[in-house]
Amino acid sequence: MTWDEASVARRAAAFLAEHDPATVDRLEFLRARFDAGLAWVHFPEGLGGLGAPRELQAVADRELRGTPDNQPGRIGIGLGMAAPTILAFGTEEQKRRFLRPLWTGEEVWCQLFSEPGAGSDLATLATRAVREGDEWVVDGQKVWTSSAHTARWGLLLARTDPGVPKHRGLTYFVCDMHAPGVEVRPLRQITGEAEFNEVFLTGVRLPEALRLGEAGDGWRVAQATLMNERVAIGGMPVRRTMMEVVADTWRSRPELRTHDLHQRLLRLWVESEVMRLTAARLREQLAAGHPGPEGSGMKLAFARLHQELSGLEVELLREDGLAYDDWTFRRPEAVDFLGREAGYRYLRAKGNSIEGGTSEILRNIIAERVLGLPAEPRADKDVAWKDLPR
Amino acid sequence: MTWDEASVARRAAAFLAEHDPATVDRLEFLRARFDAGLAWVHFPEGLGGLGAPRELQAVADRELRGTPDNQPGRIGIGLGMAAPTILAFGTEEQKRRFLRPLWTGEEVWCQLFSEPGAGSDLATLATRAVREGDEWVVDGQKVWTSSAHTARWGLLLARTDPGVPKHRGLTYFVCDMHAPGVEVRPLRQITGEAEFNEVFLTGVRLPEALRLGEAGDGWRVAQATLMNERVAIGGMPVRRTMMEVVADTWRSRPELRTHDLHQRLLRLWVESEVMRLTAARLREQLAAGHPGPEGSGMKLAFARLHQELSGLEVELLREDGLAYDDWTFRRPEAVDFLGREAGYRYLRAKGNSIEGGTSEILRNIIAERVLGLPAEPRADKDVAWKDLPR
Amino acid sequence: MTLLYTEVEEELRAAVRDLLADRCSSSAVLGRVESGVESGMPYDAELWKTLARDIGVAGLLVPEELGGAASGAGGASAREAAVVLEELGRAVAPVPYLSSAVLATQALLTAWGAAGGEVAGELLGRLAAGEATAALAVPFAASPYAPPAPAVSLSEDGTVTGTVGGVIGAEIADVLLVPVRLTRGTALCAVETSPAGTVQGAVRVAPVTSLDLTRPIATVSFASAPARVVATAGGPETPWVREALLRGAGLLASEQLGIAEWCLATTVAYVRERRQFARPVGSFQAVKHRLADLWLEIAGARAAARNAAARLAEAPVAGDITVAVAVAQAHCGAVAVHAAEECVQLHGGIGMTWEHPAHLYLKRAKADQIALGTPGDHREALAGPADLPAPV
Amino acid sequence: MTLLYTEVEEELRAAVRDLLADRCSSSAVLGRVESGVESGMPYDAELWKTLARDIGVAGLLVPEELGGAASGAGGASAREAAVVLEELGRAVAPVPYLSSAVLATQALLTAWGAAGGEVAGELLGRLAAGEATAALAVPFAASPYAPPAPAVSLSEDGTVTGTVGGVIGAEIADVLLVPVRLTRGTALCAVETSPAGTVQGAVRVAPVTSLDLTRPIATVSFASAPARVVATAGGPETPWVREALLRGAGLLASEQLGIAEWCLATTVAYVRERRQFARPVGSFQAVKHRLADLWLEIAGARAAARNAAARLAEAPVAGDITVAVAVAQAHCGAVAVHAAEECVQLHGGIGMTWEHPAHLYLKRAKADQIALGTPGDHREALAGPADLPAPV
Repeated sequence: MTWDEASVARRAAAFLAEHDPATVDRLEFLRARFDAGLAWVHFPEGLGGLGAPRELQAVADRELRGTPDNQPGRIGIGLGMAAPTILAFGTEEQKRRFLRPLWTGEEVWCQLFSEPGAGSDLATLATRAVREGDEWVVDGQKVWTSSAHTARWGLLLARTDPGVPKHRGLTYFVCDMHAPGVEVRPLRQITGEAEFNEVFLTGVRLPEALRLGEAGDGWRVAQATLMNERVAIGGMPVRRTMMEVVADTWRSRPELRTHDLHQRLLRLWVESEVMRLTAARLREQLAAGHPGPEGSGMKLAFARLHQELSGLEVELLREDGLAYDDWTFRRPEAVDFLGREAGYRYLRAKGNSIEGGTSEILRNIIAERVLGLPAEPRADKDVAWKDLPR
Repeated sequence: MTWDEASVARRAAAFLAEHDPATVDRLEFLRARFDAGLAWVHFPEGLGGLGAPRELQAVADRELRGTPDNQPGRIGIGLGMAAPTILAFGTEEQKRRFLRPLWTGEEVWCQLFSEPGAGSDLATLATRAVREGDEWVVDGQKVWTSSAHTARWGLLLARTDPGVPKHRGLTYFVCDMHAPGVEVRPLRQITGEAEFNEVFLTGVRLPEALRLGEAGDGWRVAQATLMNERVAIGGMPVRRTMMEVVADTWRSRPELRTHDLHQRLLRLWVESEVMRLTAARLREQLAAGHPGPEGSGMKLAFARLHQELSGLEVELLREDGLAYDDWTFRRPEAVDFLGREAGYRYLRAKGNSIEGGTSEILRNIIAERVLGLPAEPRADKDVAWKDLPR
Repeated sequence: MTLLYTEVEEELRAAVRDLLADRCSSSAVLGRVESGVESGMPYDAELWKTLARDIGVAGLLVPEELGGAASGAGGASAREAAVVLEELGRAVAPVPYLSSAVLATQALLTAWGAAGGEVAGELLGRLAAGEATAALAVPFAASPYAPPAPAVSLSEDGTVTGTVGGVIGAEIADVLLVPVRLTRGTALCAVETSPAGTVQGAVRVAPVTSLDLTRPIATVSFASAPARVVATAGGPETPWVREALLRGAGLLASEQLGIAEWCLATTVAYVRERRQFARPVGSFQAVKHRLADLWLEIAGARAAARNAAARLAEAPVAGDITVAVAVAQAHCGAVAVHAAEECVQLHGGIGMTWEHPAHLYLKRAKADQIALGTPGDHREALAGPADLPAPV
Repeated sequence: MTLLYTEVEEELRAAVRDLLADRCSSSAVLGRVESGVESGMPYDAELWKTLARDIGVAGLLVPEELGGAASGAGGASAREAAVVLEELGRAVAPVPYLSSAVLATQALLTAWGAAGGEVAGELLGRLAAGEATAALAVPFAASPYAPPAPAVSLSEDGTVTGTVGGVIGAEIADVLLVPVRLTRGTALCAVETSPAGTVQGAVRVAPVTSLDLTRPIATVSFASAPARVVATAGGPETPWVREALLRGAGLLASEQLGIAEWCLATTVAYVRERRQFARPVGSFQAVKHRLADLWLEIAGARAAARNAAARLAEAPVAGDITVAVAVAQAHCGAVAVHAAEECVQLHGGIGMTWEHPAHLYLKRAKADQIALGTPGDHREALAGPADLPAPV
């Protein structure tokens, strides 16, 4: 059938009539919602969806507002990256096994891509997966893995053929984070806390059934994950923007105002407004079916603005800017710009131009994919990975 | 003998006693000054100098202040570039022939390096010089040649061997600008005037005696010329700085002031002061015998500051900034930032980051020669010039 | 409200762009610059006639009832005018669109909206039909947040006297709209410049050597020139002028967008072709990153300019358009200059020559930065709406 | 006056650098940060003792007649102190040099220069000899152009009471110099913190969790603490504080230079080694150009910091040093932050980790930007001397 606003709303009403959120257990309710196709309506039937257009998700969410949710902040990687990748490349069995507990939040996911030696140049990664019978044995080290300590599954990219050029020898796996040989260590950041982890993989055995996509096709699968990551970062809903936070500080502390800061703040307010309009226009384009690499531009602008604003806030606060709220080594579940103070925002924002693609890589992408400028001379495209200079 | 301040001063006094500037003809006076070794005291005796330390030139200039000068603005290329190059690489005969009329201003020099296809990548130039007997026959096109229309001689870099890598097949000549086949056409700029020329060389015959340095050694000779060019640009004395010009506008037009402009102007004033101090420190280093590629940094800073300041001045002037002083196609002998108005300064300053080495090339030089960062992968170093992709 | 371009807008763009490609190439504009200095007529009157009459761009802001194309119900609006300005900016076209079809038209629309707007209505009809061209005799550098007091006076005999500097579009105007001071209050007067209705020498347009070669300024003098009163106001303000400057500033952002787009596209094309060190210059990462940053600025300029146009279209007579206009001007004014400066720089020497068109864009962008309020004026105007008060 | 380093200065630098290389490595500083949070003692007292006594850095600004090394005739001066600060900045060394040997010392020098400076002289002697460490109980964020009014009062019984926030170096100070208000005028008082001379609980130093891990701030409270009057002033101003803040700001520029130099050198070394895409990251042109620009900024910082130090050395007691100080701070404050930010960014993820020392420099640079007047304050202070008046 063809779904429209009215029919999705009816479906939601019918679901609510059968599952009273006030009486049904939270997890039961979420599982039932998934089974009713109201988890992500654009997914296929039987996999939490209705095969409806993506924009009708807003109707389902509206109709079910106030009912138990799956705490999307906690399971962002599963929702934003694992789910679309599994949907696109997984076997029927994988989709049935993973998507439901992913969406209900019963199983947390993490992403095992970056390595100490492979950051911007991800395709050069060195974690090996060697086939033994119908298992793969994985050895290597991953880094910058958020949620690794709470995750049940990881999206793992590993090298299965060192004898071919770097992009071609990779395979994508679902890593069982409970398997023997998986060790997770917190990675403390400049903010004092540890959002991320290092993950050491030592003789980790993964059955063939956890391979996602074909052997050697891992780079293509990973591209889908990364594309969704950047869309997720660019489109993240925020309670309040950094501009609003800094503007509130400005309004509440008239004694701190100077002409220097005022002029800089007005500039940033204009930039912030321009970024808001640019993002709105981008969303319109996406809705009209014209997606593009412009999302990279938004992430770039966002990082810059965040850094400028948070830097200005610390300076504006003067004596209060010399203080910090807490250096305790903690393990937060998500970034919280608003629940912490100016110094934290300043330091944490530095990561915005590194995580999920550095600003340098994003500029390369814009230059090459949007503007069509020629690539730099490359020495590593046709050389077997094992023969690359290190 | 070893020269010091007192002996140079005595020499100048003795010279003045014999040549009264009030009665001696201007050109005779200048020739005599050259012959007395008071032209450039650090040059060898017999070539306008005394073999004295360079810094004693200031003593000679001071003692001879108010006497006829050689109008250095008109013959800047001869003084700044041709003279040191001839001194370093010329034969005895060439030095005796060229240096005296160069210094007295009787013969103007120009520089025939850049070509339409060879700007930043000067070594790729295509003007050919083919040997025929004891002559060289030159064909090609040069561009951005100031003073070409008044010049008697040109510093010419031409390709004499296309079969070797680009840096190795070049030879340096003194080009007779009166020779048949030399055609000079004015090149109009965005300011409306034509400081520069295009020079077309068609079957120009130059005797072997006009070759400067060895055949095939032209790149090394040209480096000496270019190094002196950048030193000349960085160290040019100015009557008033661009900062002073803009500050005067600010002071005289209180009704035009805004906080936006005030904050920007204060920033530029600080930058201007920092640049002044940096230049002063650089001069001290040079005087102490520690020259370096830091001069490239000064030219970079100078270009940026000139452009920012002149752009701000036009904006500050508002309605007056919408006007321009003169679009007439003229051929000035020198750049005159002070004798013209804000719009001219704004447009002319755009050239500061292009002429004499673009700011991009200067940043490369700083990165590689000062910071020791690795060069980019090069595809053109070991390929014969004729086989390079175009 | 959408920030995208509608199909109708894209069709209009295509029509304007085709005409300009045909009749307004870079070399044609350079030629016009040369001849314009001599003849005193910087504009291409034939091209303007075709644009105004055949394509109908002059009436995009004028209501249908007066012969224009604008209507609240899906007709033309500031959105379409903005698209025209993008294309004219992209071509630095020497036509009096901004001066006549935007600034003068907006002043008349404000007058027409008030009581006794018959003269305004008649003039708007002539402008919309392309029968006449008008200019607003106000300095182009005037800020909408501090419109200048009228420098011209109206005598009892119905003639005006005085001088206004820095005016655009006057050379080609059949009608000059002049704000005048009255004993009490102000008025907007219309002075005909075409021979039929004028006294010899009563109106003089003296060209000023201008930074912007494709839209120079002029000094306009009135010496007992016969005038019609278009509208009056009781206070010291000139509401028609303020509204024209503010809305003009909002639409100017689209011209600045067009300038920036030409500069980026031309630079990208050049650095893809130009080789140095046996590589395209555009393959050097520093160049790539700068152009990527510029692209991002321009993406922002497009969103801001579209937003301003859409807000103007939603509020055809009044309403709070200041934020949208000020944000667009504060951003786009700087972006156009930046794009033109990068265009000159990344073209190397060739960008410094008179023969290459880059300088036309640099000059236009720099003049536009001053026009209708500087970026600093527009930022300052946001302190109130953004609730970011200045230090006391 | 030279802007270069003299041989004597280079020898001093080598001595300090050798000591720091030995005793103040990055890992040592990180360890001190961890233990300092727990113990409440952020400074390395042993290292400080060696610096102050053995190398003699504490007395560089103190005249020879008081046991220091300074003299008008070729002795030490602000130039040498600046070199020490460069090295301490380069190592983000956790020692109270700026707080004791610069800020407190300058306040005492100003007091000593005035009438009745015996107490000041005695204190300076102890400081110069490295026998005691002092701190100026004034917020580190205070601007020399608007020194705060004293928050502490002096009772008739000779004790002081009150609280001052944002103070550096108090944890390790034997003597706290406190500006106090009098019924008429102000005074500078000296409070001993070491057990012998104090009443239990009369002085409390409460550490504040600070952005700068290697030089945290603290809140200092006095409750009827016995004090000696060092100097008094008749008006509402505290000339010792103003002079200390201004001269401290001038010398802070050298610390900022040291920070920036470490950041650039460390980043250059990293991008030369780190390979991505089978090339050193430092061979990518965008990275090269950014580091070239940073190098140029730092070359400017060196000239400006040297100039400030030289001017301070020329004017040991008073004189017009504002321009040199303000230019140095306006420039160097921003350069250190820029260098530290580029250091973090160009190290990629590794620069965001606690284990890498980059964050220590980022935090120090950001705190220094606020300290002793922001760059904006210093620019503002130049409007007068540069004759660039603000809008009215």
